[in-house]
Amino acid sequence: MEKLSFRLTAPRSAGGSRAQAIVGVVASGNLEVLLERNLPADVCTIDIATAAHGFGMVWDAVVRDFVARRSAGGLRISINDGGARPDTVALRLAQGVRKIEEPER
Amino acid sequence: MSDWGMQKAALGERLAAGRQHARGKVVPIPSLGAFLTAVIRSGDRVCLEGDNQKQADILASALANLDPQDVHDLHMVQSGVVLPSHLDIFEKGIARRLDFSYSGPQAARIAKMLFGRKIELGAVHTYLELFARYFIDLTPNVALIAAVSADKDGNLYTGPNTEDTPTVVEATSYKNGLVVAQVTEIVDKVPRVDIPGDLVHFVVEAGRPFYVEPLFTRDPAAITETQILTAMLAIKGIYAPYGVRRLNHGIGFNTAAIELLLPTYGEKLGLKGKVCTHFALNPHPTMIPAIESGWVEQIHCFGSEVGMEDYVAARSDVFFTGPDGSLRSNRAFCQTAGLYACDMFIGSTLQIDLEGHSSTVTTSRIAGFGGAPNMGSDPRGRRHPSEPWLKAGAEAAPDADAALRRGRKLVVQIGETFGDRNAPLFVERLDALELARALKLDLAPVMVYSDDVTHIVTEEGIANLLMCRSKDEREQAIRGVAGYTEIGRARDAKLVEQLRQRGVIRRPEDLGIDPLDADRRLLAARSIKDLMLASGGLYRPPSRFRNW
Amino acid sequence: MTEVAANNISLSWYEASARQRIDALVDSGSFAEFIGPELREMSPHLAIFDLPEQFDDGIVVGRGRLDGSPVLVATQEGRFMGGAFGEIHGAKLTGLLRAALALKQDILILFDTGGVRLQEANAGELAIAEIMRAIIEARCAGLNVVGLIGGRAGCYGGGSLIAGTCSRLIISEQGRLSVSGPEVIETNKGIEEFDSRDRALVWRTMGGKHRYLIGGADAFVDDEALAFRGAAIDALRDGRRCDMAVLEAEQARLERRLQRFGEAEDAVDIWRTLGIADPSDVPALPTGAFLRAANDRENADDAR
Amino acid sequence: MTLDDILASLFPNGSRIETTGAMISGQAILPDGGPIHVLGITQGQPLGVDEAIVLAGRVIEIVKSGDRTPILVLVDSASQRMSKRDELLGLSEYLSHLAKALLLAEAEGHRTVGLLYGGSAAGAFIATALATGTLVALPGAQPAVMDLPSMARVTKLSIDVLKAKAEATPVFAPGLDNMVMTGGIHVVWDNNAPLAPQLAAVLQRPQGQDDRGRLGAERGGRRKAAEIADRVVALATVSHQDAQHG
Repeated sequence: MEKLSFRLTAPRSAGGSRAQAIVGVVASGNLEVLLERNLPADVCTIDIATAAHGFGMVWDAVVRDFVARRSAGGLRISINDGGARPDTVALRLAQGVRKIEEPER
Repeated sequence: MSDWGMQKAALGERLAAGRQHARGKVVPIPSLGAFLTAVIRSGDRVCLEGDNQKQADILASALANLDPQDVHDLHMVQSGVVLPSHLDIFEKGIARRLDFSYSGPQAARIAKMLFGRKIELGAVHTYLELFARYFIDLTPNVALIAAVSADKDGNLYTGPNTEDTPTVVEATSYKNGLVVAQVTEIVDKVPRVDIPGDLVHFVVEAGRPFYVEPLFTRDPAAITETQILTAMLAIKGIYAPYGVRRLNHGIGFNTAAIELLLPTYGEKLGLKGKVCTHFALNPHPTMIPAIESGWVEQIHCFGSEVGMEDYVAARSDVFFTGPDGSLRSNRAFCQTAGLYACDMFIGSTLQIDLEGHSSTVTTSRIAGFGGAPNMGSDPRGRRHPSEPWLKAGAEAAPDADAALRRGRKLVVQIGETFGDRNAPLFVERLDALELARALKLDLAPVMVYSDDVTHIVTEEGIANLLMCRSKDEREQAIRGVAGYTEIGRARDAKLVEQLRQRGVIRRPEDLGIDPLDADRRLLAARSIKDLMLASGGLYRPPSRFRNW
Repeated sequence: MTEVAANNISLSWYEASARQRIDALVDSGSFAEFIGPELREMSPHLAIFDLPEQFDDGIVVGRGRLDGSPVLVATQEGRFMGGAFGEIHGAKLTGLLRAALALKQDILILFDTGGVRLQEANAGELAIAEIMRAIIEARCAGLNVVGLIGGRAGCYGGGSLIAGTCSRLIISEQGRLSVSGPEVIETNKGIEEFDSRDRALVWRTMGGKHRYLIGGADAFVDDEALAFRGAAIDALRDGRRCDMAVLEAEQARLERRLQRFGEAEDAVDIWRTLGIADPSDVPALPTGAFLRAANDRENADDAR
Repeated sequence: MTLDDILASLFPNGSRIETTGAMISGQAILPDGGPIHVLGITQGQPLGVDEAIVLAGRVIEIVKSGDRTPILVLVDSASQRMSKRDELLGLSEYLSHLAKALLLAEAEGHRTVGLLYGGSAAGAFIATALATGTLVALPGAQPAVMDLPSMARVTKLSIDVLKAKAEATPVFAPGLDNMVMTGGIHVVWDNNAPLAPQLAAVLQRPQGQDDRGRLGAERGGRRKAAEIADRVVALATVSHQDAQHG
C-alpha cells in the first residue's frame, strides 16, 4: 500500500452540519471516502491509502482540483483506495461533499 | 489459340476430385479431411468464413488437421482470425500468408506469431476493404463457409447470421472458385434461399450449429457512473445540437449507456423522434428499451446477436427480415450503409494521440479493425445533404461557399480518460507506431485517422475538433478533455480556457449537467434480466449473461 | 422518541451497497451504527498481504427500528473482499448477537458474503462458529434472527451455515445460498460436474427460486428494498421457536427432501417432482407467476 | 493413534462403538462409571448431506432419550463434500442442522466435547468439531479452512510466500498450532498419557460461556475479536438505554 497525505488551503468551507459522511466501497477500481468535519474552516486534509503504487502526481492533481472547485474547507478526508481511476476518485470526492451537506434525518 | 477457360478447367478438376469423397453435393464428416486434401491445392487463396460473430468452425478445425505435406503455403484471405484453429493452420505450416480484418480474442497470439515470423502478413484491412479486394486482387480459389441448413441441391439458409456469406460466395463462385458450406442440417426445403445452390459446390452436415460469439451483448450491470456521464454529455452535447438521426454505435459500454439513456434522459430532453431514428447496427440487446419505447424507426444489421433472434423476428417494422420471418443481415451492405447513409459514428478506442489519431492496437496485441474505420471515416464520395452533415461541414469551414462546401460526417470517439488497469486513453505516441516499426510495416495500424475524427468525449467534456483552426488548438482541445492523464496535466490552462469560451471545449457544467446526477438509476435497464423483461420475454440471453 | 417513519426508498437490493440497504430497510432515519467507520477498526491482517482495508471491515452493525419496533441490524458489503468474514468483521456480528440476547431484541442479518476471508481464514472460521452459537442462544431465548439474501456476493461458505441457523430467511431471485461456490465445485469435480461459467446452471442450483421451492428459504421477494423491508416486517411478526421439537421437524423435513429429490440430476427434475407444470420455464417466470407455480413447494414452517 | 487406540485409551472401562462406513456411533463408560455417547466421522470422509443427516439424527435421538449424558464427537474428516448434488439439495441446511443439533443438545443439558484426531476443514469443521462446547485435539490433527496450494491459487501468492507470511501470524495458515493460538481448540491432549483422565478433566470444566475469543486474545492468535465483540455489546446496551430515556 502507498500512503499519501495532503494539507490544503480551502477557498470554501463545507456546507451543512453533519459531523461525518462516508461514500463508496473498497473494491477493485473503487474506493471509499470518509469525511469528518473537525478542522478549521479554511483547511482540508486528505489522507490516502492506495493499492496502486506510483500515482502520486495524479492524486496531487485530483485533490488540488477538488479542493479548489468544491466546498471542502473544515474536512478531514480519509481514503482507502482499491486502485480507482482518477475520474472515479473525483466523482466519489464530489459525492462525499454533497453527502456531508445533506440535512440530517 | 489461347485457352480462356483454364480457371474453369481447374474448377472442373477440383469438382471431380471432390466428388470422389461425396455423395452428390454432400460430403460425409468422416471424409472431410480427405475431401479438403483433394480440393485444396498448395498455394491456394482460401477464404475460411469467420468474422467477429459467426464461424465456419467445423471446416476450420478440419483444415487445421490436414497434413502440411499434402497442403501447404495457403494464402488465407478472411475477415476474422478468431478461433484457435485459425492460427493452428499457420502454426502447422498449412498456410503461410494472411490478409484479414479482425482478430479479437487471438490478438495476443497473432502478434506473437507475427514477431516469430510464423505468419507472412499482407495487410490488416477494414471489412469493406477486404471484401472489395475479393473482387480485385484477393479473389479466393476456395471458400469454406457456414450456414444453418441446406437442401440436397445446395441451396443455403443462413438464418439471421447471414453476415459475410453472400459476399464471399459472390466473389468465389462467379470467378471459378470452389464453395464448400458447413450446415447444421440438410433439409428437404430450406426456410428461405439466402444462397442459391448453383453457387455452392459441396455441403457438409455438421450436426450442430456453427459457432457464434455474442460480441454485441453488453451487460448493463457493468456500466459505471462515469460511462453514464459520458453518455449524458454525448446525448446533450452532440446528438441534440446536430439532430443526429442516422447513425452507428460501437460496441463499448459508453455507447451501451447511451442506448439505455435514450428512453430516460433522452426523453427528458425531448429528443424522441429528433435523434436516433435510423441505425446501421447489430441487434444490441441494450437497444431493446429504446425500440420498445418507440424511439427507433429502422435498423439494418451487419449480423445478428445471440439470443435476439425471436425479438428481432417479432419487430419486423424495425428490422430487415426475410419471407421466413427471421432477420436478414449482410455485413457488406451494412458497412456501406454505415459509411454513406449515416451522419455519425460514435465508438470507443484504446489510445488517442495529440493529433487525434486513434488505435486499438497495443504493442502486444493486434486486434484488427473490423468495421470501425469504415464507419469512423468521412466518405468523400457522399453527395446527399442532411442537417448534421451540413452543420458539421459549416463548423469545419465557416468561410467556404455553402453550395460548394462538403459536409462532414460526425466521427466521435468516446471514453474515460483512464481505461483498464489505469491505462491512459491519451498518449504522446501510439503503440501502433512501435508495432509498425518492430514488424517493419509500411503503415501503422491506425483505426481512425486524425483528419476523420470530429469530436472526443470524455468525462471531462467534449472537444469539438471541427472548430479548431490550428494544430496547436487541436492539441490543446485534446489535452483539455484528457483529464488527469499526463497529456491532460500538461495542458496550457489559459488556451484551454479560451477554447472553452469559444465552445470548442464544453464541460459538463457548460451543458447544464451535474456529474453527481450520473446515476445508474438513469439506465432504462440495469441488468440483462431487465432487458429480457423489456423484450416481453422474446430476448433469450445466453447462459453466461444470466443471473437467474 | 424517534417518530415511526415509513421508508419508501426504492432501489435494487442486488445493486445497493451495504449502507444503502440498511437505510432503505429500517424506518427512515432510525439507524445508529456501533463502531462506525470513523473509529477505523480495520482488519489488522490485510496489510500482511498488501491489500487495502476498509474503515468498517465490510460490515455495518447497529440498531434501528422496523415498523416502529426496535431491532438490531448487521449488513455485509459484498464488494469489499467479497463480503468475507475476517476477525473484526465477524466479531462485530458476534457482538451484535450477544447484545440481542442481552437486550432481548430481534436481529436482522443482511447477508452478502463469499464465506471466510482467506487472508484471515482461522479467525474467520472461528467467527462463523461463534456467530452460530450466539444465534442459537438468542433463538433459544425466544428472539427472531432473520436473514436476508439477495446481494452480489450471494451467501456462500460459512455464511450459508450461519443462514441455516436463522429463524427465517428471505431471498430474492438474484440471491444465492450455497456452501461451495461454483468455481470450487468445478475445481474439485471437473467442468463436467459443474461448469461455473454456466450462470443459468449456477442460479438454478443455488439461486433464490430453487431455495424457495425446496424450503431452503421462507419468503421470496423481488429484488427491491421495499420488498425486503415488507418481508422483514412480516418475519418479525410471527415468532419462531427453537427447541428439540423444531429440530425434530427439521430432521424429518430434510430426510424427506433426500427421499424425494435425492436422485435428481438437476434442479429442473426437482421442480418437476414438485408438480410444477413447465419446470424449465421457472427461471423466466416473473415473481407473481412464480409464486403461483410455487404453491406446492416444500416449506420449513416450524422446521428451521 | 488409530481410532481403536484412541477409543481404548479413552474408555478403559469399556465401550460399544460401531463404525459404519465412515460414521461412528455408540456408547462408552466413563472412569466414574457414568455413560457417555460417542459419535463422529472418520477416515477423512467429506461431510455431505447423507452423512450430516445421519449424525444429526443420532444427536436428536440422544437428546430425546432425556439422559443428559455427555456426548463425545470424534472428527477425522475432509471438508464439506463439494458436489453439485449436495448443493442442489441444500447442503448448507444439512450442515447447519447438524451444528444446531449439537448446540441444542448442550442447551438441553448434555456436555458436548469434540475430539479432533485427524483432518477437518471448512464447512465440515464448523458443523462438527466447532459446534461442540469444548473442542480438544490430539497431536497430529490437521484443522484447516483451506489447504495452502488452494490458498496460493486464490491469493495468487506462491506457497513459499504464504509460508513466510504464516511465520508472522497464526491467523490464516492451516494447522493445529494456529487453531490453538486463535482459540478454536481448547487444549491439545498428551497422547503419551492415558486419555481417560484428560477427558474427565475436560468434563469438569464449567459449562456455557463461549470463551474462544478470550482464549484467542490470551494466546495472541486473535487479539481483536473478543474486544470488538465486547465493545459492540457495551455500545448496544448504552445506546439502548439512551433510546429508552431519550
